[in-house]
Amino acid sequence: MDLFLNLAINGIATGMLIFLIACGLTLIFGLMDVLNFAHGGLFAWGAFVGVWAYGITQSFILSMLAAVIAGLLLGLITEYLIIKPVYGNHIQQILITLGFMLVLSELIKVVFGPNILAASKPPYLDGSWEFGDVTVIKYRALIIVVGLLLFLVIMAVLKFTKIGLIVRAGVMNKEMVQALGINIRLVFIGVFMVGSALAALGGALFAPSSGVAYAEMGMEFGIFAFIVVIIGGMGSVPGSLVAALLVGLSNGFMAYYYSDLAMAVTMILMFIVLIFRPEGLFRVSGVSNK
Amino acid sequence: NESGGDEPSGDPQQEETEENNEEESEGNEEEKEPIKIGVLASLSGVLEAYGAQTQKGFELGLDYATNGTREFNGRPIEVIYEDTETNPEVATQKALKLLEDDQVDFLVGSSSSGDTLAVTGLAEEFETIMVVEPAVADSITGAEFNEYIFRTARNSSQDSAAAAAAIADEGVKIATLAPDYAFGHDGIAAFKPYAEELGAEIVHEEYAPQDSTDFTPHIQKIIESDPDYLYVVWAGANSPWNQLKDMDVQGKGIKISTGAPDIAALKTMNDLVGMEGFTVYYHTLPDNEVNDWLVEEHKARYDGEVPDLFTPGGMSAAISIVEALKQSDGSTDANELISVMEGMSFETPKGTMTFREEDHQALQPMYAIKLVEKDGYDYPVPELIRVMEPGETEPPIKNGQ
Amino acid sequence: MIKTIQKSTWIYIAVAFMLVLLPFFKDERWFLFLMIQVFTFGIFAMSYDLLLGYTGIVSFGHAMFFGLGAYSIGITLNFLESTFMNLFLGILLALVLGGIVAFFAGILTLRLKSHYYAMLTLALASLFLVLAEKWRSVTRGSDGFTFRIPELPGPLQDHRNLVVYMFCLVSMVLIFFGLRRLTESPLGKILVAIRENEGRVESLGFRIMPYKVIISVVSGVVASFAGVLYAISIRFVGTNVFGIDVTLDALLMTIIGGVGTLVGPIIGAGIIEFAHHYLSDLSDVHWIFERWIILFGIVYILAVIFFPAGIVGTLWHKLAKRKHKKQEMKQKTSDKLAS
Amino acid sequence: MTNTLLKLEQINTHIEQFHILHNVEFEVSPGEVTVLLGRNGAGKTTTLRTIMGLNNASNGTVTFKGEDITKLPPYHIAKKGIGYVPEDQGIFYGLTVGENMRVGMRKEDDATKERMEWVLELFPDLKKFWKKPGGQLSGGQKQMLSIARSYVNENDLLLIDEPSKGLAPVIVEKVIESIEKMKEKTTVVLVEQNFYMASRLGDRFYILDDGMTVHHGDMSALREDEELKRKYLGIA
Amino acid sequence: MESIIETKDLTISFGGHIAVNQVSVSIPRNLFTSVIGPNGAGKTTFFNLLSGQLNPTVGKVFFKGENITKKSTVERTRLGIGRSFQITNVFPNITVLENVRLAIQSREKVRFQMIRHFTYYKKFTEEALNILNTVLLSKRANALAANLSHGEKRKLEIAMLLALDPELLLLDEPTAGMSLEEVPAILEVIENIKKEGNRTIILIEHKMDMVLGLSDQIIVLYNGELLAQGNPEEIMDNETVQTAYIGGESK
Ligand SMILES: Nc1ncnc2c1ncn2[C@@H]1O[C@H](COP(=O)(O)OP(=O)(O)OP(=O)(O)O)[C@@H](O)[C@H]1O
Ligand SMILES: Nc1ncnc2c1ncn2[C@@H]1O[C@H](COP(=O)(O)OP(=O)(O)OP(=O)(O)O)[C@@H](O)[C@H]1O
Ligand SMILES: [Mg+2]
Ligand SMILES: [Mg+2]
Repeated sequence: MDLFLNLAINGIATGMLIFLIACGLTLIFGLMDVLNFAHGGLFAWGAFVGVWAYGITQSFILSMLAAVIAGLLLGLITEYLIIKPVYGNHIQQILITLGFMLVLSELIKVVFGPNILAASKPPYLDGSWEFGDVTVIKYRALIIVVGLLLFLVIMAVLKFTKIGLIVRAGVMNKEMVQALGINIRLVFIGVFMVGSALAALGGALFAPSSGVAYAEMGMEFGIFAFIVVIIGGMGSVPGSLVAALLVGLSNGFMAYYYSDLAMAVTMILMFIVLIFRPEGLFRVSGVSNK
Repeated sequence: NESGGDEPSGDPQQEETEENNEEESEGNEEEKEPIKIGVLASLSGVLEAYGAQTQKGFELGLDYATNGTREFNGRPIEVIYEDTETNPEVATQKALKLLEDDQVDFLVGSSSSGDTLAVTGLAEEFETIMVVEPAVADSITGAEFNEYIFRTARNSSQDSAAAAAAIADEGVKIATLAPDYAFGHDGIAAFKPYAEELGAEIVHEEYAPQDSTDFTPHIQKIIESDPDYLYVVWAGANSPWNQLKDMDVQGKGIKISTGAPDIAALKTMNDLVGMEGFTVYYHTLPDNEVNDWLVEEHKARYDGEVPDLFTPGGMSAAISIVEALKQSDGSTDANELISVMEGMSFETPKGTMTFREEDHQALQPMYAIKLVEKDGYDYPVPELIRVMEPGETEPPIKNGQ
Repeated sequence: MIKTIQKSTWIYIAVAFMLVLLPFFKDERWFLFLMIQVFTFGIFAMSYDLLLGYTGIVSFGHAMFFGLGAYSIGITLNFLESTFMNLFLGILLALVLGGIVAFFAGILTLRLKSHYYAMLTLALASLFLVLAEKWRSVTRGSDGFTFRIPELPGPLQDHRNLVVYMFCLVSMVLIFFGLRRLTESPLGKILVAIRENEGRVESLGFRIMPYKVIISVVSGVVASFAGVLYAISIRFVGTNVFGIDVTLDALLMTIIGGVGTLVGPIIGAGIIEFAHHYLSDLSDVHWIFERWIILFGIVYILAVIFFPAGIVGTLWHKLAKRKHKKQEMKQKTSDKLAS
Repeated sequence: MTNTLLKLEQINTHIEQFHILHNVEFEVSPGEVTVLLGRNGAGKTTTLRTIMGLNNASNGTVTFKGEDITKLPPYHIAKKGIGYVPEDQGIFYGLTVGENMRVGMRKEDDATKERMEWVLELFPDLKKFWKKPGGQLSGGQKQMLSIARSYVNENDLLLIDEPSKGLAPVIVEKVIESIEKMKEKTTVVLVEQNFYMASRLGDRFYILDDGMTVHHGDMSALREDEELKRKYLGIA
Repeated sequence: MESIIETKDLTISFGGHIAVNQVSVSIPRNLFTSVIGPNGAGKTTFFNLLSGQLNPTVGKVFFKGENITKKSTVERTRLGIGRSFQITNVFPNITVLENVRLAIQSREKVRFQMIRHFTYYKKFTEEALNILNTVLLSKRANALAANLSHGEKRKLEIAMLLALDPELLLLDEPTAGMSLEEVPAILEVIENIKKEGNRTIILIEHKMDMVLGLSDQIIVLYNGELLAQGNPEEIMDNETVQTAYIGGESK
């Protein structure tokens, strides 16, 4: 039972960590239908900025803030220079965002040097609590809390404002939304910035958990985030949460009980989900207008 | 070169130069034909940092071995660096360019085992000596061995032997953790016989995906196997150290042991202070003149930075090449070089290395160390416990298998 | 219509002929090797274009066929003697395996739409990667292994590289013409219709499944063959052949060259390989280019901005525009004459 | 002059390389219904889209309430009080009927609510299927939704592209009545192939052919003029 | 009279909402039948059930006496049921000509030919041009279908149906959005098919003058149910039809 609890708690924490990476992508990929391969780059930038800011300020909160601001700025730049010309065209999106991903990752090395950076966390988040045989790592507990909070905030914003509606409508028929008097550009920029900031925040929270930030983490986890969004069903925030938790838990349990397959768990999970539910766990009706 | 004076082998070199001048009189009229060395390294991508270390080390090594003249017997030594991008296809292409276009006399490289393996066949085809540095896969001097291949880098087996020597003892229970790919499996497979020979018992082997976000289930299993030591083989940025700390493995009476990595990675190991293990190199460990020169010169040239994990490897490769040339009287004919290089010993920052005759693997000292906290360092510093002599970590001969 | 087709065919044949002559003018081996890479990746990217450009299927796991081909030939020649018999055996094995896997992958396209299918293929390719990683007794894991290719008879052995070059070139040209004919056949037209509007194809009385399976198999077999050529050219196989990078390369080459054009992917392969080669050499020129990958990334970005439909696609577009203008002018003058 | 709400002068529109509109001219007086007629492909839809800013005029000016709106972005034009019912209905397929209506609302005040009630009375089907995704509606229901969505805003000008298409005769009647009712407040430009509807509503008409305005005048004149009808509309 | 298509208790519900409710009709061969009814009455859905786009929850469809309820769209098309769509449904990024040629290709059963060049089939192209001519679209033959105006797309829709040359034509509001000037041409095409006498046409239309002018028989759907079936006079006399569908005075 203790073992089960241990695995479950850690699995959930991993899931939340994954959700933090994926939720920005859910917004951008799911709502705006933009295949943003540079998302991972934003994530990596968040990690580096976070580590750097923590080194300077020694304040965890400020480091997160710095990452969010960096994410917002990068999001603005990305949208403006990279995404704007290619809305609605997946093929061009793939090419241009992959190019930008290369630029982003390489720029990290220019700015922060080619070496990996050690990421530390403040002393009060170090270590773990022990409840009998159950070990709860403090930082992981924090991640669970932050993940849940973010989830609730995003859901509330989507539910109680028209933003979610407008974005979805804008993707389905951009012209019509404009003809209804909505400046869809502004909305898209805003959502893109928020999505990027979430990615950066994810990176900043992620680095202290694994202890390092490195330029290639972007590509590695970018793909991971795509997988989670797909398993959850494009555009569904709860879907992403559930998918992330599922991925986290299955990774944890498989690693323990059948570690030979640990490498393949996520892919197998995606495989199974897609075979039985071809549109992901949570289907959002008609993201595209076909 | 100002530090050339401390270099003992300065004089004989001079003599040889003169001798050669007489023999090859026709080459004297014009510029002497240069000796060309092609260095393959990952200068971009994941292994970029390693590639840079090799490159710096090689530069320094050449200067050291030629007294800063970069000449041998009056022939200039020319080095061409090529980036393999850690991609076998690119490595092949660059190697071809070096071998055919630039007609290099020696190949050196590279940072990844895959790149290296893709190239070793070409070295054979072009009958060119290739000094492997710092790729570790056993198969390079094992199953995939060909006689043009010499390796100044240590191989996985040597790592493992060193690791075993550092911790294994009668009755010691050891659990292992390694990344779930060839490097990890090879490392553990090599480690086991050494450890068992020393009387230790392997109680658990755990493999985790290289890019795992969550090591806790793996650590959980290790804790349950209740070992005295946890031996970790790891490489790459994403690492389990943080979570080993979070799960308080050391607090549960399990001592962690691993090979100390380069300084950037050491910075992520702050939680492992007190760990006993081994290392290939840390600049304070060896005690010899070559190393003193290396540390000093490295600091002077690179902003006060000290040489890192693979810097002496690069240097050793350069030294071994110059040494081979000396022994072959400047001949770059591969077959002649092979015959002089087999069994050749040479002085490196790590002390004396010897190319074993059978598989051309350089036998070399390794270091048993302990990580300690030290003022003025933002990482745990490897402190020497003892030097393991080359014979102690001698790997089995596996070529042709 | 027929006239233009013939014209373009002649152009292609002329270019192919020039490529045949090329090694007699520039015979450095690294250059030949680079050209061989262009040919192999050209073939690979064409096979990708068949899916993406002609049938509208996005795949993120195309590397699985490439890898299958590479491993098939590598393992065959490594474990068996290196003879021509076994070389053909290896190629046959590659084609058959590629076909079988593509058959099942093709069936899955029916259930899954766009991104979902793309990600499913990504999963499949990753599973192959894991297999290559784990089945170490055969594959040597991530380190990979080298193998020998059979010796050529007599004097040819000395010109082995030239032979490999010609073999790859001829393969590419034949595959190009073969695939072009396929895409311009009635079946090819149905594929395009499927890309455009799947539902409507059914109500015209065409079953979708056989077409998707056929094209998936053709594409898979061709990709697998590209993998064979790749392995032969470097005589080494490692797990990287199953990597996402390989798929992304094919994708990028196809897009840069022009989706749905078949020549585009070849040109794309040429551009990416050569840009890569020359850009990475820039770092020797000046330290500022040490981060040449940034430039490489910028090439992609500029490609999208200046050639939104790929190089070939955009050029064709421009040509069509010009034709239209001419026609309009003609019409205007004839209208004037009429009135 | 002061009595023009909307004015198009020398409008030329290109779509990609195709020159679609050639020097289109027309004027709309407030409180009137102006009908655009012409055969398929004549450029009626393009004219409306150019007014909305969805296609850009390569030259010429569009003046609305005395202000040049030619170069303004569509959302800006819409905010000036122009509503648009596109010929393909412009339904957001994935959003429910209710959400479709909500996206279209420029304000959410009492007046809007009132209009909403009126609209739902007009098209009870929409109320019935309030939670149904727009994509699952029948063809006519989509048309109703598109019209209804434009009605909930207070518009000074309404551009309607073929509203009667796909609607049952009863509903056509309702739409006619609704437009008649709104007429005082809202000026309407109507593209309509249903001559019955066009002639009942229209005050003035313009005929487009091949991207050019070839004729215009009072609707009453057209109603009587069989010759004109035959020439431009192919009806007797 | 012999029926070409017949339904028995045809019913479909979309998550609780019954769109077509126990409709049993028999459509006589070679007669012209129209389906009318208010918006949302289930006309298009009824077509979808006949052509196989949808499968009924309950009920059966018979084509020439054969039970085709379980058959797919493809099979039904091959048996000879062709349809046009209410919301235009063409292949946008290929030319108008190729759109039509694809339909001919299907009819001629050239399905898996991957060796020959498509231009080898010259008569397909000729025939396609002919058909485009009859629907007044030949001028746009080389335009991309996506660039057509709405009305032009409707014509293309009809052209593709004609190219398929099915025994049973299901026309879903073929002239919606078509200009007054061009409707007669399309009507003529339809009338010609009718005159030839070996094709059966079922038409959904809201334009009553057209329905009355063409139909031999009219079916009225209302709320998914079959409200009435009969010849035009009978239907026009039906009071429910008058109030529920046609409304006030109408042309
Ligand atoms: N995206 C486009 N690209 C190229 N040509 C276009 C495009 N859209 C419309 N056209 C052409 O412009 C002309 C005018 O089209 P428009 O849609 O304005 O006609 P319309 O009068 O509304 O016709 P309809 O009554 O059929 O709706 C047509 O010939 C059409 O083919
Ligand atoms: N796929 C679907 N899912 C859910 N409901 C549907 C679906 N298709 C149609 N309906 C509903 O079924 C009813 C009948 O629709 P149908 O399209 O058959 O109407 P119709 O008689 O063709 O109307 P119109 O004259 O407006 O075209 C409508 O209320 C519609 O909302
Ligand atoms: Mg129109
Ligand atoms: Mg309908």
